[in-house]
Formats: sequence, structure tokens, C-alpha cells
Amino acid sequence: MTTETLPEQRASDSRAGVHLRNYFERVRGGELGALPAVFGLVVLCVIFSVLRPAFLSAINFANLFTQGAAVTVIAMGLVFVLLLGEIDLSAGFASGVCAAVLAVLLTLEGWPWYLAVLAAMLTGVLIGLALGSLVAKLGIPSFVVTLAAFLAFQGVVLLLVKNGTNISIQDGTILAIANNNVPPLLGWAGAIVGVAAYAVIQITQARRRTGRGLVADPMSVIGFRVAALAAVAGVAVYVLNLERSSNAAIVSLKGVPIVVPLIVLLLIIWTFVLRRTAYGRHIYAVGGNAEAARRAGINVDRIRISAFVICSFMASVGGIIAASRANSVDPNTGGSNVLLFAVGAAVIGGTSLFGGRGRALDAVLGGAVVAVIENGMGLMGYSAGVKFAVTGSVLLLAASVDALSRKRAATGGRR
Amino acid sequence: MTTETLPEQRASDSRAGVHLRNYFERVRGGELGALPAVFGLVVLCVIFSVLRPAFLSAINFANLFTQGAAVTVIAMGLVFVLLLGEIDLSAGFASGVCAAVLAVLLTLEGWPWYLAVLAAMLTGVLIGLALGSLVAKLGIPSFVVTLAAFLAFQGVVLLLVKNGTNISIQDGTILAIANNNVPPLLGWAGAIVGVAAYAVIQITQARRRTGRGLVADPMSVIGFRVAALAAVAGVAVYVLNLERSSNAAIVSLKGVPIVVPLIVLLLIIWTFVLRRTAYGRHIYAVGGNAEAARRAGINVDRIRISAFVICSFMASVGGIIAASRANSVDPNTGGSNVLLFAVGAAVIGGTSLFGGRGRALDAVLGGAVVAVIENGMGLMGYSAGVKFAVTGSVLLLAASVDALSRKRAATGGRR
Amino acid sequence: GGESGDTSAQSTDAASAAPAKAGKVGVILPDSKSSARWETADRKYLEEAFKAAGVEYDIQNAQGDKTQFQTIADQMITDGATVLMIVNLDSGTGKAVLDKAQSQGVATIDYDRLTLGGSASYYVSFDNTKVGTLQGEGLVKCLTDKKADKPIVAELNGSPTDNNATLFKNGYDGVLQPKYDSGEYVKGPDQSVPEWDNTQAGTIFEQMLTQEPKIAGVLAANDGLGNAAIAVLKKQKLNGKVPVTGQDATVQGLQNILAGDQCMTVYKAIKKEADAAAQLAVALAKGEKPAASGSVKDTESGRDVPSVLLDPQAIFFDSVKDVVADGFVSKEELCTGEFAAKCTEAGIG
Amino acid sequence: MSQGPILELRGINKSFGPVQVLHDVAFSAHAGEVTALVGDNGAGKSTLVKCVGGIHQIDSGEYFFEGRKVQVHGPRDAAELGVEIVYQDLALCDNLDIVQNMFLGRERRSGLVLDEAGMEEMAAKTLEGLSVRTVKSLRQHVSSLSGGQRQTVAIAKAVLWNSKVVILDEPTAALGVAQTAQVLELVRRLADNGLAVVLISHNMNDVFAVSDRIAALYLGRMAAQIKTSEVTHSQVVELITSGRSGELGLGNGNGATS
Amino acid sequence: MSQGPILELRGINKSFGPVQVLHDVAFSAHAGEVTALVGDNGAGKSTLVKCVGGIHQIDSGEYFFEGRKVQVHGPRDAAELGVEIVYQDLALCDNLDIVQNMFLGRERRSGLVLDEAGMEEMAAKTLEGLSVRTVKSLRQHVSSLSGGQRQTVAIAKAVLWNSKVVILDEPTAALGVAQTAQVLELVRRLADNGLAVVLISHNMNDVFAVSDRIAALYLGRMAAQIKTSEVTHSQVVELITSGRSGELGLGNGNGATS
Ligand SMILES: Nc1ncnc2c1ncn2[C@@H]1O[C@H](COP(=O)(O)OP(=O)(O)OP(=O)(O)O)[C@@H](O)[C@H]1O
Ligand SMILES: Nc1ncnc2c1ncn2[C@@H]1O[C@H](COP(=O)(O)OP(=O)(O)OP(=O)(O)O)[C@@H](O)[C@H]1O
Ligand SMILES: [Mg+2]
Ligand SMILES: [Mg+2]
Repeated sequence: MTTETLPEQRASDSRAGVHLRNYFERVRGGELGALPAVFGLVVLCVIFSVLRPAFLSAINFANLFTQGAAVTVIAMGLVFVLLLGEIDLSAGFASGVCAAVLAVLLTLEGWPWYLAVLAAMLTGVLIGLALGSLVAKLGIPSFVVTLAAFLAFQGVVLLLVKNGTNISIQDGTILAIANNNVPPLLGWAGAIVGVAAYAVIQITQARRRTGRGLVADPMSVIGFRVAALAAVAGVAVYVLNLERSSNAAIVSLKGVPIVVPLIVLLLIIWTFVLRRTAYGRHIYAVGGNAEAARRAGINVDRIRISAFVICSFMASVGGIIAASRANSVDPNTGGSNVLLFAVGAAVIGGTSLFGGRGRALDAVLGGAVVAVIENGMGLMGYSAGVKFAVTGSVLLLAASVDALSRKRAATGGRR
Repeated sequence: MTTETLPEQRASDSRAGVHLRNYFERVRGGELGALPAVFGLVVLCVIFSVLRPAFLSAINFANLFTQGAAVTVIAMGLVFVLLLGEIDLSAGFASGVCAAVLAVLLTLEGWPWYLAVLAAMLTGVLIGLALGSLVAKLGIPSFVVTLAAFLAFQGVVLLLVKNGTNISIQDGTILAIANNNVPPLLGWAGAIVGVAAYAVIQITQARRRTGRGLVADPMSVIGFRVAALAAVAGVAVYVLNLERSSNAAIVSLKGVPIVVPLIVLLLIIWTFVLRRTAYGRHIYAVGGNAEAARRAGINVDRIRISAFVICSFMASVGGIIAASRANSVDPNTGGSNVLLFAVGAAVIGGTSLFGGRGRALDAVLGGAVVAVIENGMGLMGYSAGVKFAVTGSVLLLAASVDALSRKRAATGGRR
Repeated sequence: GGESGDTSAQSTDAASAAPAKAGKVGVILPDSKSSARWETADRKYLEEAFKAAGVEYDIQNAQGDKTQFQTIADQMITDGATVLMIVNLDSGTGKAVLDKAQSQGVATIDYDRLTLGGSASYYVSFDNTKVGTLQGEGLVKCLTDKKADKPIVAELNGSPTDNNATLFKNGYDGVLQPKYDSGEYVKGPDQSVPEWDNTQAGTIFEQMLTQEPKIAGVLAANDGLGNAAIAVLKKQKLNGKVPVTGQDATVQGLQNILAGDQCMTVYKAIKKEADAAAQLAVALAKGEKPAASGSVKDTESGRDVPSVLLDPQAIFFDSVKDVVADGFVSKEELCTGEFAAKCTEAGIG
Repeated sequence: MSQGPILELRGINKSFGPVQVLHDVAFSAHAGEVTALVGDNGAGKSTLVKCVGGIHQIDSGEYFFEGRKVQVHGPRDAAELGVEIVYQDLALCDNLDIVQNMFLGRERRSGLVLDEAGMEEMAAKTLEGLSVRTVKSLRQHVSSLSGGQRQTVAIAKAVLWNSKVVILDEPTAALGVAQTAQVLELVRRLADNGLAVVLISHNMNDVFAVSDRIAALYLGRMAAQIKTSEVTHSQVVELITSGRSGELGLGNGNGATS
Repeated sequence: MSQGPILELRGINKSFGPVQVLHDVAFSAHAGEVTALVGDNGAGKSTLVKCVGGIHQIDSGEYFFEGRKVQVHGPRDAAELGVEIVYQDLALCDNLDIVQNMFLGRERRSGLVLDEAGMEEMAAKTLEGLSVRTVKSLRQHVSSLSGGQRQTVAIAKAVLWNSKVVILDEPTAALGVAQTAQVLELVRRLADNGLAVVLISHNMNDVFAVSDRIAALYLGRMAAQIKTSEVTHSQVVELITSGRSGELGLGNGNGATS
């Protein structure tokens, strides 16, 4: 079997049985992909549901998404910087600065929401340009550049919101982002369209490959994947469409929170960029071996700068979500643990701090772990000290599940 | 010249002229060592002295040392972890935990100071053992392990100091560490002994090498180095021995702050360990190429664990200094920016986050940069927002001086 | 924001939805680091009061993180709280939480901090500006006692991101600014301490003293900051000569007062505040509509919020015993070692 | 010379800090010919090639391409001129697979999207021509390849493109017997197609088998650049090890070209 | 066989995930002899060597050393047995200098302190014997060395120690003419001193010049292990490329040893 030569092998192997067997071999061989993070997530959810049945309620499920949205979005941007082996310590406060710009323009200057959002995003892009240029052109380590920015932005937020007060946001559109829901029917429609599109893309791709005589996933495997996606999406939409208001008479609360399609959209876009475009390929190349990338004619400086731009742009989106959720912006927006949680989310999801390994999905999975921990701990009712200590331990637990499952599966040779 | 073969070259080249020329060539060729950091430091000092003459006063010079001591000591420990390409986000709060242990035992339990100090240090060692084992044995990324520890220790400090109270420290010995000075005469004696010892070591080493027919530094160069050290030490001791009390009638305030010999001692010990022992060599090897180190029979796990132990141990020392300086321990000890400043100090000094490159001296130089910035900014009297923003910019300035001087000197080929 | 009548109507609805037992009270404290009171005092007193009333409760701390603050609020409502009592981190998040609670039919109380533009049914607090005023007046008293002539006053403010720190500053600047303007006092360095961090406060004050060695009075916004300043003053043996203020009547602060290093602190009888709030919460949980003693005008929405307001008290050497008598700190923890004699001197015990 | 050289270097100097590696080196490569660059370990062959490829900046000297003087500031400039190089330290991205590495920096797309299938097909065809038989899948990360497999990927990557000059720095060092033969044949074929090929090798048999000219570096100086037909095996070895061989090589003055 | 093998492997299997690289491989090396291990690119030579060195854990099979069955769980175990290996991917620490790399893991000390002068002296002596002439300084980081210089350092590192088995994985791939000759001479000298030497090489001339036995791997199976004197050049090439040559090699059953 394994001694087959290249040409022989190409068109063979297309039966599902072989494919599945190969899949399990690969899993045993250490190529685990998203499995350990998902497994860790499941363990956490089981623990919390046992300890606090409220964890499993529909309202809590909806809360989970809005609670984790900002960190997840920031983490998604950080993945780009981490893929290069760089770090952006300022992403948290960059989101704060952008949120503050939004709030100032919206509430104090009275701009319409779309212009204010545009300005906030532009701020993010400019921040990224500045950081990226300093790192790429001057060659200052990104840790130092972004540490300086971390301090400076903290000051900028303070100055923007005038020393410690906070600016309320009244604009309905902005408030809707983190607080409103998609109408139930639209939720179903979205899920169905999404799953169908996925199926179509998968099938045409496989067709095209077999047409060229290349190895492709067999239809049965594709069918399995589509079914799995449909099941997950269906259950999620169903639960989120349940009534979750505790007095439904006065206010009805149902539907998929608006942040969910937002995150899914961002996930699709960045996954597409990373996996299907030359630009994404170059990001991985620079992260894996910057010298090899340079020799291949890739403009390494430009890739570096662009990654910081994406990161800060996503931070601005995260800042807007945070502002919407808080109905206001204050000097702490984007502060405290936001940055560490965002980097932690990416790393827990499987992104390497050394560059070259990571996916947009990592941010979502890791963000989910962080959100579940925060959410679950919020139900436990511990005092401040105990809560910190337990949160740390739970995070460690989730990470060990991941590490141990990887270790069990890894073969001797590589780590 | 450059076509000399190995045997020819060995005993030649011993003239000072050639040596100096080689030194300048090396500097131009990018091997800058400590120069850029020192240069950045000088630029900062000049700026601050021009803006605020008080910056140059004897008392401020002494303040600089006590203000920067804790961060510098923690940074020195972090160098070991960074040398392996790992990170310890929990070092700040680990110092807090150790300080809290110290304060509880000292003030609440009434232990004698030496036992309390021992217990605090032991706590540090145990923390390091736990972190190191999780990283080395379970293979969880150190970012995640220490992020969990960062959260957990925050809780532990809170629990130790009973949810947010301050514990005062009354013990004279502990308070002396960061607040008292070495008697002026003893300061002179220490400086003289130190310089003499340095000279003796350098000369015997050179003798031994020439005895074996190996290339050694010529005496003139050694003389230059010793003279430089003597000048620096002499000026420092002289200035620190000036009277700096603002009401000298009541209290005389002169002498080298006790933290200075403490830091010098730690610097010597860790420099010795890193440069002159097999253990230190192995740290560099694991950081440079863990697989090569493993193949060379080095116990990589043990090296990893030990680096975390050293890091947490140094954090405990830093915690003790911080407690002494604040006369008390509170839940913020070791918190806020301590960790970022400590890592920043190491990186600004020249330590790489990717492992394999760094020295104990980096922590001291970088720590000095951070301390000068904090100290200078404290004299400027800015409002909070402006202060943050300017601090960030100044940090960036110091780093760019460093980066630009390296870049100017670097040849095309390598970065 | 809605009117209070509306809110209470909803809370009765909620109560009638679960008639079998009294509702559940959720309390969100702001942080554990800006001040020791939240975890050491408020939590304790509130727990005692709720236990005594036999009401279910859940007290959590947001650790100064407003994302967590909202998460906790969500979780409490998820968990079936019918009364929500919050100490907001800022008015924006506070308002978001209160509005969400109201829409879920949960009754709300603003505890210690008024949420501007919010919809809380009640407000229980000390007057924070008053706290600052007491600090300013206390410093003036101490400087007068020392017969200081044109003293240079340094101000060590609380966290720049904490709105209460701004209120305190408004209070003491209200007292000090006229004196600066009249030339009676000289305005010295004036800096904020990020996150109320005592270590940073030490460095900041040390630099103030380097820049301006003749500082003759320190307005420190709480006892922790005060202690940091005292530690620096001690090096120059200036402790006791330069009066320092504080807040919170912590053991450390009181000991510093006994030792003569600190001139005053502000004591807020937290038990009274907690009891008043707990009383309201218990009543709401039982579906009653309690009456409040007074009201405060919300400057943002112009609404009159039914309120219970308590008075802070300035504590000097002679009045330390009041704090002990109140049971806020015990004699055992205060009068350890060298402080025993001072305690006697101050008439404690 | 029958025809002007397509690539010509004159008076190249290159130092790393205090160490001067190339001294006033002249070098040329002609279209349709295989030029072998030989020299002892550490003679400076790879450094010279990296200067040609724009990896290192030259300290001084002139760089002519098709008779025009050019400035090469980076690998992109070299690639634009049409110079393709297989470096000795292969420079592959370990975290990418074989196809991805082969098309790195010059991905084929249809619209915005990468044309994965097309690239895979082309890669398979090229690799087949180099008789690699043990590669299990083209979607394997290069980190899991054997030494020879890695080298084959690097070679395949360089010959995929339409270039004018191909430089191979010890391309057969890790290759097996059959693969080496294939690569030498490929080298000859490229030259016959009108490209200028530069081959660095320590194997004199290979050098004599395929090259038209030989350039010998000795301790950073160009000892001689001569027609292969005009020298013997042992003369070249002498040039490599001592920098001179009878009339040829470094005299009192500097390097002489034929 | 005249004398029991010092190193013997039986029935070794090794897979990476779904890919089985070694199939039931038997291999032995005798004291005082040079055993050449040959095989095509990707045949599994380096993998076999890494299994011997404890870098990879074997999936199944037996490992005998001096007749005793042993368990090798890591490089330390192999080193303790007295097995010294030069790996194909040299495994040097780029951030250390030549001397530091050569003594890595086995530093000489006087007391606590490293004996730098002593190590430098020993390193210089060993390198001289390998005729490296272009290394400017022993205190140079290995990252700045040329390909051949790196390889020389790796070889020098392995022969510094008193070991019983020395395995060299393509040690001369990057070496020049003179250096290759030196290394082959060294290989012979080591064997004559009673060590078991295993040499992996694609160069048949070198193999026939120094080896006593030849072991040929074909697609992860041991095709044959034979005396060098009993086969010809072309037979070995046939074994490498097709796994069999007349009587020899893989038949219907599995690998046959002489
Ligand atoms: N970046 C660098 N810094 C310092 N010295 C270097 C650097 N790169 C190469 N050298 C030195 O330059 C000399 C020539 O190196 P180069 O790699 O060009 O040799 P080479 O002819 O390719 O040798 P080989 O046949 O071993 O590959 C060597 O002595 C090497 O040590
Ligand atoms: N870590 C790994 N993961 C997956 N496959 C591997 C791994 N290491 C090696 N292989 C595969 O095992 C096979 C044998 O590799 P090995 O390095 O042993 O070959 P080799 O005989 O040394 O070849 P060469 O002569 O090219 O050095 C190759 O097909 C290679 O792709
Ligand atoms: Mg080379
Ligand atoms: Mg191999």
C-alpha cells in the first residue's frame, strides 16, 4: 500500500472506507485539527451544566454568544499577527480607542451611525498601519512597539472620554449589534442558505478535482460533513429561536443574536482569505520561514504591515461590539483582561505563538472556551478571590484536556 | 589577512591595535552588544535632565534604583524563561503571592523575618516547579499555563490578604531592603573590591589562554575595560554618597541604596550561571534548537522546569523588594503593569522572545530604561491621559534609538 | 429611563409569577482592588442581612471589568434573580444592565453609586462628593493644627478611570481651590494613580517629592494611597510632619493615624448602608413596594430617584475609637504590638 | 567569446563584519552553456550566488545582465530579471506542503481564488520528471520529507518557471543515484534550451559530465574561469585546493580569466 | 559471521501516522567493520538511524546491543550505550559557536566552571584533522558557517568521544574533494580502531572504497545485507533502484540477509 508510487496513487483511494480509515489514522497520528479544543469545550459545558442547570437554558446559550463576541473578534484579528510570530499587546486598547472614537462622534458630535462606524474602523486601520510600519520598517520587536502602544492608547482613550467619565451611546443601530436578535424566520433562512452554499462549494470542488484526475474527498464523506454542519446549525438556530424572556408578556426575547451571523461572516471571510488566496498563503509562508518567503519574492514587510492592519481593524470591530454591549464607552473599554483573553483564545484554539500555525476558526473555538468559562463561573457565585483562583484552574483544565489528547495521539518523533 | 588558516591564526592578533580595529569592525558589522540600549538610555536621560533639572539630583539618582529594583529583578528571572522561547505571564502575580505570604507570616503570624523570607522564596520555587512541570511534562503552551496562573494567583493574593485589605509591614529588616542605604565607607569598599576582583579574573583568564596558545584579549584592552568599570562604579558611589536629605538636620540620607548591591550580586550570579556553567550553556542550547539539544543528550524537560523555577524564585525576590518599598502588601502588588514592564525590560535590553538570545545584563539595562521613563514622567506632572500617551511614545523612542542603531550597523544579509 | 412606578409594577408581576417563595436577590460589587470595603465589609453585611431575612441571594464581584459586570448580570437574571442590586463601574454599563433587568421584570437598586440616566427603582449611598469635601476639610484642619504657612499641597488622586475618584476630587478641590486662589495654600503636584495601585502611587509620590521637596500636605484619596505616600515620607523622616489624608478607615489607615503619620481618614458606616439596601431588597423580593426616606435628582434624565442617603464621617486621632465602637474594625486587629499604647492614648478599649 | 555573457559580475567584494568573504570576484554565465562553479568548502560559492540572487547586498562591484548594468536589491529584483536559484540551504517553508512550496510567491489563481487543482497537477508533472517515487502525497508538509525529497522539491520549484538563468547550489548533494542522473540530464536540457545554467558541485565527475565552462573560487578570489574542454580533472582539483595550477590560477596579481 | 554484531536490529517497524516507513527491517553492525547503508531517496535510511539513536520510538521490533536486548527511549540512552550519530539534518544550535556545539551536552569543566580554554584547544585539534581551512574563528556562531563547514563541525562533534558505534548519515554530501577524502580516511581509521561504523551514502565510489558490508534498503524494507567484496557496483545500484538483483534482494517473501 504505502509503497505505491505517485502516478499510481493519484486517482485511486476514492472510496469512503479508505478515506475514513485514513482519517482515523491521521487523528491517531497527531493531526487533530479542531478536535481537542472541541473536546475541552464539551468537558467544560458538561461540568457547568451538572453544577448549575441554568447553564443549559436557552437564555444562557444566547448570552454566551454576546458575552464572547468582542474577545472572539479581537482574537480573530490577532491570529493574523500571531501567524507571523509577532504579537500585538495593544489590540485591547486599540479596540478601546476605536470605541471611544465611535462614541465621541456619535454622541458628542452627533454624526450618523454609519459615518461614525466608518471613522472607528478607519482609526483601526491607521493604528495597524502605524504599528506595522514600526515593526516592519524600523525592525523594533513587536512586543516593544505594541507595549508602547498599549500604554499610549490607554492614555488616548482617557483623553478622548475626558478623564474617567463615560460616554453613553443612544443610537439604536449601534445598540442593536450586541443587544438585538435576528427575526426567527430569517435565522432559519440564513442557516439553510449557509448549509446549502457549503454543500454546493464542497461538491463542485470535489468534481473539479476528480475531473483533473486528482484525489478528492468521496461523496459520502462530503455528505457526512454537510449533515454535521446542518445538525449543528439547526440545533443552534432552534434553541436560539425559543422564547427566553422570563416575562414574555411584556417583552419577547427570541431569535439568533445579531452578533452570531456577524461572527460567522467574519469567520468565513478570514478563513477564505487565509486558505484560498495567495495573500493568505504568503502569511503562512512568512510565519513559517520568513527568509524562504523573502527568497520566493514575497514582500515580507508588506505582509507584516497588512497583518497588523487586519488585527487593528478587527480590534475596531471588537470595540464597536463592546461599545454596543455596554451601551457606552469608558476608559476601561478594551482594558483589563481583554487582550490576554484574546491572545489566550487564539492559543487555546491551536494557534502557535511562534508563527506559521493557526486558523480563524481557532479564535472562535478558543473564544468559546473563554466565554464558557466566564459564563459558567458567573453562575457559581464565588467570592472574588475564589473566583479568580477557580477560573485559572478551569482554564488550565481546558488546556490540559487539549494538551493530553494531542500528546496521546502524537507519535514519538515530533512535538 | 582573512585567508589565514586556523593554525596560523591562533597565537597571532594579540596586539591591541588589531583588537580594537576588530572591535569597531564588529560593531559596524552589527554585533552591538549592550551599546544600543546604553545609547537609548543616555538619550532619555539627556531629554529628561533638560526638561526637569531635578532629574539630575542625587536624590533622584538614588530613587531610580529603588523604583526600578523590583521590575529589574523580575525581568532577570524572566530572561531565563525567555531564553527558552517560553513566557511567564504569571511572574508579576507570583511576586504578589510571595509578597503576600511574607506579609501574612510576618505581620499576622509574627514569624521572624528570615523564616518569613525563606517561606516566601520557597513559595516562589514551588510555583516555578508547578508551572514548569505543566509546560514541560504535559506540553501545554506556556502562554496558556501562565495565563491560567496569572488569573489564579490574582485570586490567591486576594485570599491571602483577606479580600482586599492592605497588610502593613513593620519589620525593620524587611523595610531596610528598599528603604535604607549602605554606609558610605562600605560603599567605597565594595566598589573597590568589586573592580579589583574583576581585574584579577580578567587577567588570570587571559593569562591562562595565552599559556595554552589561544587568542586572548591583549592587556591594553583589559586595562581599558577595568578602567571603564572603575569609572562607572566610582561616579555612581560618589553621587550616591552625597547628602540627599531635604532636611539634613533631622535625618541624613546618603549612601548606596541596599538594593544596588543586591541587584549587582544577582547580576553577577546569573551572568556566571549563564556564561560559565554547563547549565547555562544548556539553557542557550534548548532555546536555540531544542531538538539539537535533545539529541545532544540534554534533559530538555529538566532545563525547562528549572528555568521556570528560577523565574518564579526571582519573582519572589522581586515581591519582597516591592513589599519592602511599599511598606505593605495589597492585592495589587505585582499586578497592573509589572509583568509587561518586566518582559518589556528584558526585550528592550536585547533578549529575544524566540529564545536563544539574551543575558542577565539585558534585564538590568532594560529595567533601567523602564525606570528612567517612569521616574522622568513622574517629574513632568502630566494628567493621567497625557502621561500614558507620552510614556508610550517615550518607550517607543528609546526602542527606536536601539533599533535604528542596530539597523544602521547591520549588514545586508542578516536581521 | 422609565418611571419608578412602572418598575415596581413589573416587580410585583415577577413576584406573582413565583408566589410560592420570596424572590432571589443578586448583588454585583464593582471590584476588590480599588478599596477593601467591597469584599471585607459590604459582602459580609449584606450576607448577614439576607440570611437574617431568609432571602436567597447571590453576591458577586465584577473585578473592575465591565464586560464581566454585564456577564454577571446576565447570569444572575438567568439564574432567576428577581431583585438586582448593583454598584456600577460606570453609568453606561450600569444603564445597560438596569434596562435589561427592567425588561425582564427584575427590580433594581443602585447601591453606593447612582447610575446616571438609569432606571433603578432605588438608590442607597453615601455622598461621594461629600467624602471628598471631608477629606479637603480634614487636610485644612491638620494644616491649621500644624500652623503651616502657605503650605504646598500635593494631590494623589484615585484611578483616572474611576468616576468616583472624579467625585472625590470634585469634593476636595471644592475646599482647596478657594485656598489656592486666595494664595493661602500653594497648589503642588496633582496626579492620578492608575487602578489605585499602591506601588505606582509610591513611585508617583516619590517623584512629586523630588520635583517639589517642600510639600507640606498630601491629599491622598484613600488609605492605601496615603500609606504609599507615608512610606516615601518615612525615608526622609518627614512622616508626621506632613499631614496625609485617606479614606475607608482601614486597619492600616487607622494605625497610621494612631502612629501620627496620617492625619485623617473618612469612615463610611458601611453596615448602615448595607442594612438599608438589604432592607429595600428584601422588601422588593417579597413583592412589597417599600418607601424611601428621600430622593436624588438624576442629572442626566432629570428623574427623582427614591433614595436612602447616609453620611460619611471624618476620623481623626480622637475619633478612631468611634470606628471601633461601631464594630467596623476590632480592637484586636487594630491594637497589635506597638499600637496597644497608642490605642489606650486614643481612648480605645 | 562567441557571444556576450547573459550574466556578468565584475569586481565583487563582500564582507560580513570584519570578515571579507569575496575579494574582487569576476564571474560570467552564458546562454546555452552550463557554467560549473567550483571551490573548496568555505571558498565563497554560496555567498557569490546569494549576491547574485539579491539575498546579500554586495559591498562593491558591478552587476551586468544581458549587457545592461543593473542594481539588484532583493530577491524580487533577481526574479524579475529572470534569475532562478536553488539555494544550498533549501529555504522551504516547513509548515507548507509540497505544492504550496513549489508555487510560493507565484501562485496560480483563477480570479481571487487559488487554483489548487491546477497547481497540484503541474507540481505532480514536474516531480515525476525528477523520478521521485517515494513521496506519498503532494499535500504532505515538507517538514516530513527526507533529505533527498526536500532537495528535489527545491529543484522542481526552480525549474517550473520561464527564466533565463538557473543557478543550482549543490543540487545533487542529497540525491540518490537515479535522481542525480535525472538532475544532470535536466541541467543539460535547460542549457540546450538556451538558458544559462550555473552548477555548483563538489563532484568532479558531474562537473566534467555536464559543464561547458568551469569557474574556480579559491578563498574568496576567482582563481580561473576556463573552458571545460581545455582542462583536466587534476588541474581543476589543484585550482580548488591551492588556487593555481601551472599557468592557470592566482599568480602574484589577482584572478585571471581565460 | 566471524563475530557477533555489536548492534543488531530485528523486525523493526515504524509508521508516521498512516504512513508506514519501515517494514520489518533487520540490520546489524560489527565491530571493526564499516557497514554501508544504501538506498534510494526516501527509502527510510535516516528514519532507521533515528530509531537507533532514540530520536524516534520504534513501533515494534527488537534492539540488541553487544548481544543484550536493550530499550532505547531517547538520545541519552543511545549515547550511554556508546552510539554516536551524525544526523543528516545536522542538528546544530545556530546561536552557539563551534566549540560550544562540539561539546554540547558533554562540556568539560573544572569544578563548576566550564573549561573553555581546554575545549577550544581540543576542538581546534579535531577540526585540523578534518582539513578545514577557511574557518576564521572557533568562536564563530555556526549560523555563519558554509554548508561544508557545518557538516565538518557535526562530524568532528561525533568523533570526539569514545564510542563503540559511530553512524554517519551522508557525512560527505556537502564536503569538498579534500575534505571528503579526509572523512573517508577517518571512517576507515575508526573501524580499524575496533569501532563499528555505519556509513550512509549515495556515492557508490565512496561506499566501495571504505565499506566491508553493504545493507540496501528498498522502500522501507531491507533488500539485502551483504559483504562488499561479494557484489559489484551495478548489483548494488540495482538493489537500490529495484530492490532485487538476480538472486539477491526482495523475492516473494521478505528481505534476505547474506
Ligand atoms: N553570514 C555570515 N557571517 C559571517 N561569515 C559568513 C557568513 N556567511 C558565510 N560566511 C563565511 O564566508 C565563507 C564562505 O561561505 P560560503 O557559504 O560562501 O562557502 P561555500 O563556498 O558555499 O562553501 P561550501 O562548499 O561549504 O558550501 C565561510 O568561511 C563562511 O564562514
Ligand atoms: N516525521 C515524518 N512524518 C511523516 N513522514 C515521514 C517523516 N519522516 C520521514 N517520513 C517519510 O519517510 C520516508 C523515509 O524518509 P527517510 O528520511 O528515512 O529517507 P532516507 O532514506 O533518509 O532518504 P534520503 O536519502 O533522501 O535522505 C520518506 O518518504 C519520508 O517522506
Ligand atoms: Mg555553499
Ligand atoms: Mg536521509
